[in-house]
Amino acid sequence: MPPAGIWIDGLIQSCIYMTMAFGMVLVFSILGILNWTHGQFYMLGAFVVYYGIAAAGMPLPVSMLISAVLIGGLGMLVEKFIIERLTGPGYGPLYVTVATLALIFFFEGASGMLFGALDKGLATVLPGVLDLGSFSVSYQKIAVIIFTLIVMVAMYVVLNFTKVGLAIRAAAQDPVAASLHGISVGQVSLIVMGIGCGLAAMAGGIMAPVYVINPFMGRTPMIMSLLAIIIGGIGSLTGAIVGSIILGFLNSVIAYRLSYISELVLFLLVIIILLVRPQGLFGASRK
Amino acid sequence: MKRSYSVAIILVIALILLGIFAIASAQKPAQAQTSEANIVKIGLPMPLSGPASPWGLIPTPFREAWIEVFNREGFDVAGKNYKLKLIQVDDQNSSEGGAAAAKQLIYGDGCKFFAGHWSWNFPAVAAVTNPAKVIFVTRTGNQALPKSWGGLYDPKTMPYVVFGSPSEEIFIANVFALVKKFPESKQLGMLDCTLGAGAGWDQVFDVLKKAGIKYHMERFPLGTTDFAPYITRFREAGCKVVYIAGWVGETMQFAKQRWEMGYKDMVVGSSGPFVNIDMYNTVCGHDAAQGLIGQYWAPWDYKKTKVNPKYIAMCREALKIAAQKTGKPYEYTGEIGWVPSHTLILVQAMQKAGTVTDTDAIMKAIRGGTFDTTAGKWTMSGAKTYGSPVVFGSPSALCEIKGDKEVYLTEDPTPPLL
Amino acid sequence: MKAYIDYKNVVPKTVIGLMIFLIVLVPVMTSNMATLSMIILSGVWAIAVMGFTLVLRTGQFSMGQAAFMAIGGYTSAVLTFKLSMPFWPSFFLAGIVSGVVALLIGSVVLRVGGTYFSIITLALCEIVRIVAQEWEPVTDGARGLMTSPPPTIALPGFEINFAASPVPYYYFMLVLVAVTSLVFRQIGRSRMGGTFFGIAANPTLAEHQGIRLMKYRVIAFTVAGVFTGFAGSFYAHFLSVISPVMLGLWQSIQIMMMSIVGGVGSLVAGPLIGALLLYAFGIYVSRLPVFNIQYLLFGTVVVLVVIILPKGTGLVDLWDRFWRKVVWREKEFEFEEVEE
Amino acid sequence: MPYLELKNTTKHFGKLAALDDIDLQIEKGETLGIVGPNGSGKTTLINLISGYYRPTRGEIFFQGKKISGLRPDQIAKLGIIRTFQSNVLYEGATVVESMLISSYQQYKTSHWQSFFETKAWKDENEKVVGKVIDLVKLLDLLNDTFLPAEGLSHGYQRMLGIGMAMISNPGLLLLDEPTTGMNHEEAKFVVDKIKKISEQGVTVILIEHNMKVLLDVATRVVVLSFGNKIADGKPEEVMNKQEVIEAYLGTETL
Repeated sequence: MPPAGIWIDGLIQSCIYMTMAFGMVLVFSILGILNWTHGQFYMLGAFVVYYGIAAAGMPLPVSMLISAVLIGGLGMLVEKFIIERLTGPGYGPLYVTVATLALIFFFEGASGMLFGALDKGLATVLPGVLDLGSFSVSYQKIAVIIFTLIVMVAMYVVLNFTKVGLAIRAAAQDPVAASLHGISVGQVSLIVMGIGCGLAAMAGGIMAPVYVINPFMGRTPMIMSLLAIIIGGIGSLTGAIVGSIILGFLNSVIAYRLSYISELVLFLLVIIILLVRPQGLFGASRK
Repeated sequence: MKRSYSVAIILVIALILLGIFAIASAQKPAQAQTSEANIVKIGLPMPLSGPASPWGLIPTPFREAWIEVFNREGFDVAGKNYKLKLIQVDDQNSSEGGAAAAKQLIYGDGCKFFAGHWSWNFPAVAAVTNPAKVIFVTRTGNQALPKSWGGLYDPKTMPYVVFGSPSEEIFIANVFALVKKFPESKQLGMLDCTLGAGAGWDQVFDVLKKAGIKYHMERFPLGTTDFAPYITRFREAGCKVVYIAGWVGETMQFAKQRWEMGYKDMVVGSSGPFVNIDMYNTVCGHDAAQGLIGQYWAPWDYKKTKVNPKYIAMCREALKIAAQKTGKPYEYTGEIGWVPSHTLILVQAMQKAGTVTDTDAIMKAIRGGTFDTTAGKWTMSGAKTYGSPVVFGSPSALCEIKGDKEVYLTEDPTPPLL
Repeated sequence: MKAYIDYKNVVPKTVIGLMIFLIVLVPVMTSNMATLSMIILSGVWAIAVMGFTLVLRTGQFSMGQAAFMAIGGYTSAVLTFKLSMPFWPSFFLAGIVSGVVALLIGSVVLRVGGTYFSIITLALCEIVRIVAQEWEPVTDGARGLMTSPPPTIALPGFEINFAASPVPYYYFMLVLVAVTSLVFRQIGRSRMGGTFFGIAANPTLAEHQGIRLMKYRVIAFTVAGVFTGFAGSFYAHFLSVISPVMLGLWQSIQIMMMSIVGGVGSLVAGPLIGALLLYAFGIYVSRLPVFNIQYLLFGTVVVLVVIILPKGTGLVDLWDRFWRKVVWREKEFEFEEVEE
Repeated sequence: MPYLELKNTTKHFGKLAALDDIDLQIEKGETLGIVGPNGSGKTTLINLISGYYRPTRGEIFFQGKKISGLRPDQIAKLGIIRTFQSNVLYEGATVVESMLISSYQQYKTSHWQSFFETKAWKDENEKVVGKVIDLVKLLDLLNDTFLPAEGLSHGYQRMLGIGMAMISNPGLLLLDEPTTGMNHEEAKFVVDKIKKISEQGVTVILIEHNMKVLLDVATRVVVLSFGNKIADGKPEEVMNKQEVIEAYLGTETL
């Protein structure tokens, strides 16, 4: 039985990937595409927060909101000018995939040029640790957990009790019927892309104090949240949440037990899941 | 399909092609200068893009400043004064990119000397330089070790490879220094990325076994950000000291997280010079960064190694220039044991050989020759061990972070191989 | 009564012929090994891209094609380096092994289509990398394997020495590309190509007309695997080293990008153009002293090409577009959509 | 031995029984019409025969060979070809290409021969193309031969669907509402074609709403209602049956 510290770590891991995975699934369920650039929005969000705090001296929540707005807008631009053009009839999923993959290079290169090569950090934000006897947890990580809870609740409310949310869910279930009921699917996907990227940016913001900030920090979270949504089932929001919880705990427990083999185990697990039950644990099977 | 559309398409493609040719012509001047007789070009395939790009970017101001300072006098060979020219090319931190970069440098720019590489592409680059008889001064470590040690370096097929920085030996020396410094630690913890596995580590393990030192090795997959499981494993193995191989970001996160997990007494060292103390403090937090141990390359603090005061002055001068150029305080000394000392080896060998073109003669001068560099005065040796007489020595000093300064810790000058 | 010549057909063909002639003569024109090896490597990538495009023909896109290059490369590297087998048999074994792996994987994995397939192949690509990294006794782990160039072929008159210069490699590559192009072109023209098209266009309909989906998907995947394996073996021997990091996820992504940029409409020309242009572009930007601008430019170009070119057509489409619009000034053929 | 035989075939979707213990024999050369109100399981029947679904219970025999449980492509290889209720086409292929793709399974020459473009393959290809042209003529698609299939009008797309089924000369042709969304002339036109087809000795199973059409073509009519066969026989007498009228009045009250 791993020590409590590992389980806490697993919980934090799950929270880290949950917000990102949620955003990805949201985008997937409306636009029907995997946004491979998601990790880079996470990275950009972290940078915005960094400069918000280090340069402009704003408090963390404020700069997180700002980064959510900015990066959400950026995501909308990407949707408007790139994704929308590549999801018309006759386009396979390949075009969007390649375009978003190319955007990875674009954003990483751009931020590499803008922000320089030195790693950045925000250790001064929420310093200190909460001592729990056998182990201790930093306030930054506790903040991550709280943030994730807030986001999840907020998303639940938005999706269930607001007009936008209802429109989103309608469009997700049946675009045609939704458009017949006067919901512009185009607008909805724009909004959803904004929300998804905003979530990614906020995740990056809340993670900025915890980890190192550099232009390439987006890759691992991207892959991890991708694996998470596959475990949970592509296109299912509950799936995203459960998937990232499973992944988070698996990740730290396996790493604790088997060290670096964890990587291999995760990929194998994903392949098996996709072969046995492609729609994942919670996904509705789309034949 | 409207007509304007296709016009737009043709326009864009025209633009792309134009861009390509513009960039192609951008390198023309470099080629034009090959005609200039009194310039010795030194190639440097470095990661300028991608996750490894900091290794190319951070030292660059110092590199250029050093060359600038060096060129104020230049160097005389056979009564003719020469200047150095450093050409960096992006090697994309990959074997393919490294080979491509090396070929451009050799056949495009006409470099006859390489002052090193930083990436995982030693074999690919060496495979390009040797047939072309280009002298490739680099470091030992991971792949760059003799076949007899399980490495990929074969003195017979790679006669033009010179190991100007014995990173492997420095690493081992530092490990022993740590063990000496912290005798209370029962076990030495060591951490590296899965990419790092190979001959280098096998050597370290052998030496440690011979010396009867207990160690515990952990490896993390590339891109790991959360080290809690590994820290816990080290803790349970009873490691007081953890020595991390060269990964800056990972080292900082490891230090930060071990601090947050309450293992404040765990000493963390990293086999690499500190990039920028300020960075360590902002990333790890001031307290967690204290006592971090890293390599130390500032020659003015050496107590055992004698470094030519002229070079010390030049290094300080270069640091100043770099600071002026970047407009920020520039304190990265890690480069001092790298391009400067490599260029000095090459230059002095040229002077000995009395030629700047005949690489065979220059290699003859390098083998067994003694060279006075920014890393001290050393004799190329190691014939017994490497099967190749072209390994250099090093001060292999350590420092630790105190406040926002790096302070001299230990130093045990390493002759070529222990 | 004068003989009728179809200029619109003949002229472009002659131009292409001239181009091929020039390509064959490149080593004579330039002695710059940097340029040569750039063309050589882009040729190698072109083969992998053709494989990808063939799989794409059946409506699946694999995000792990580089894994087959790795398998091929490692096969021939292990055979020559560890078992000290001669080069040529190991080269062919490389293709076969990678083909067999493709067959086994494909017959299991191709059951799940679409995005799932892509992600599975992505994961497989990573797994191949990890296995190469951890299987110390065979692959020598992360340090990689040194490979030796093909043996010198002594012919009456002159000898082909791979170790001395890249020119032999260049012609070796040309032959490899030519063979691959021929095979793929024939597949595209044959009734199998048509069947692939049908499967991609409408699986349900195809299946109800007696086309067994799995069979053809696996065939495409396997053929792609074989030739990608050859490419991988060539790659490993040309760079004289193969290590786990060399052929991973990012290389697969590069293959996808080349395929799209070149154009998936054609099995041969598209991949060739895409690979050559993108690779050359990558090499040229690597000269820029600005940090990370390489990534920026690469991404920009790919996105621009994907967005601005009409759907399904890559740069290759510009070829006949150029002749039709610029040279012959034809009118674009249009048919009016019927509204339901 | 009947040409096609369904032995108490049943298909359940969850609780709902789409088809309930259907017994049906079809003789060679018949044109069987299947009628019934919406949701009576007509299309389910075709999906079962063509192997799109597997029966929950019961078996299906084709020329005495059990076909229930085979894959669609295996069944198609046996000569049972279906069309779809909606216009299902090969996106991006022209009319003639679509036909060729559909015909590829019927070639005698091997893939290798077509790969090396041998004489045998060329000859056979010639033949097939000839056949395609005849069919295109028959279905009056001649002047759209080289248009993309999506570009055709609804009626012509249906014709193309039938053509793609016909090109792989089936023994049994399953037509799923070939005249939906057509005005009277178009429907008439399609019916003539179907007549022509059945004159060539092809057994046809035809799902139809439109009674007039059925009376016109069908040699025999089966009426389904809520998954049960309520009538079977000559068109005229079936039409006068009490249950049938009820079934229809029940649903299609005007």
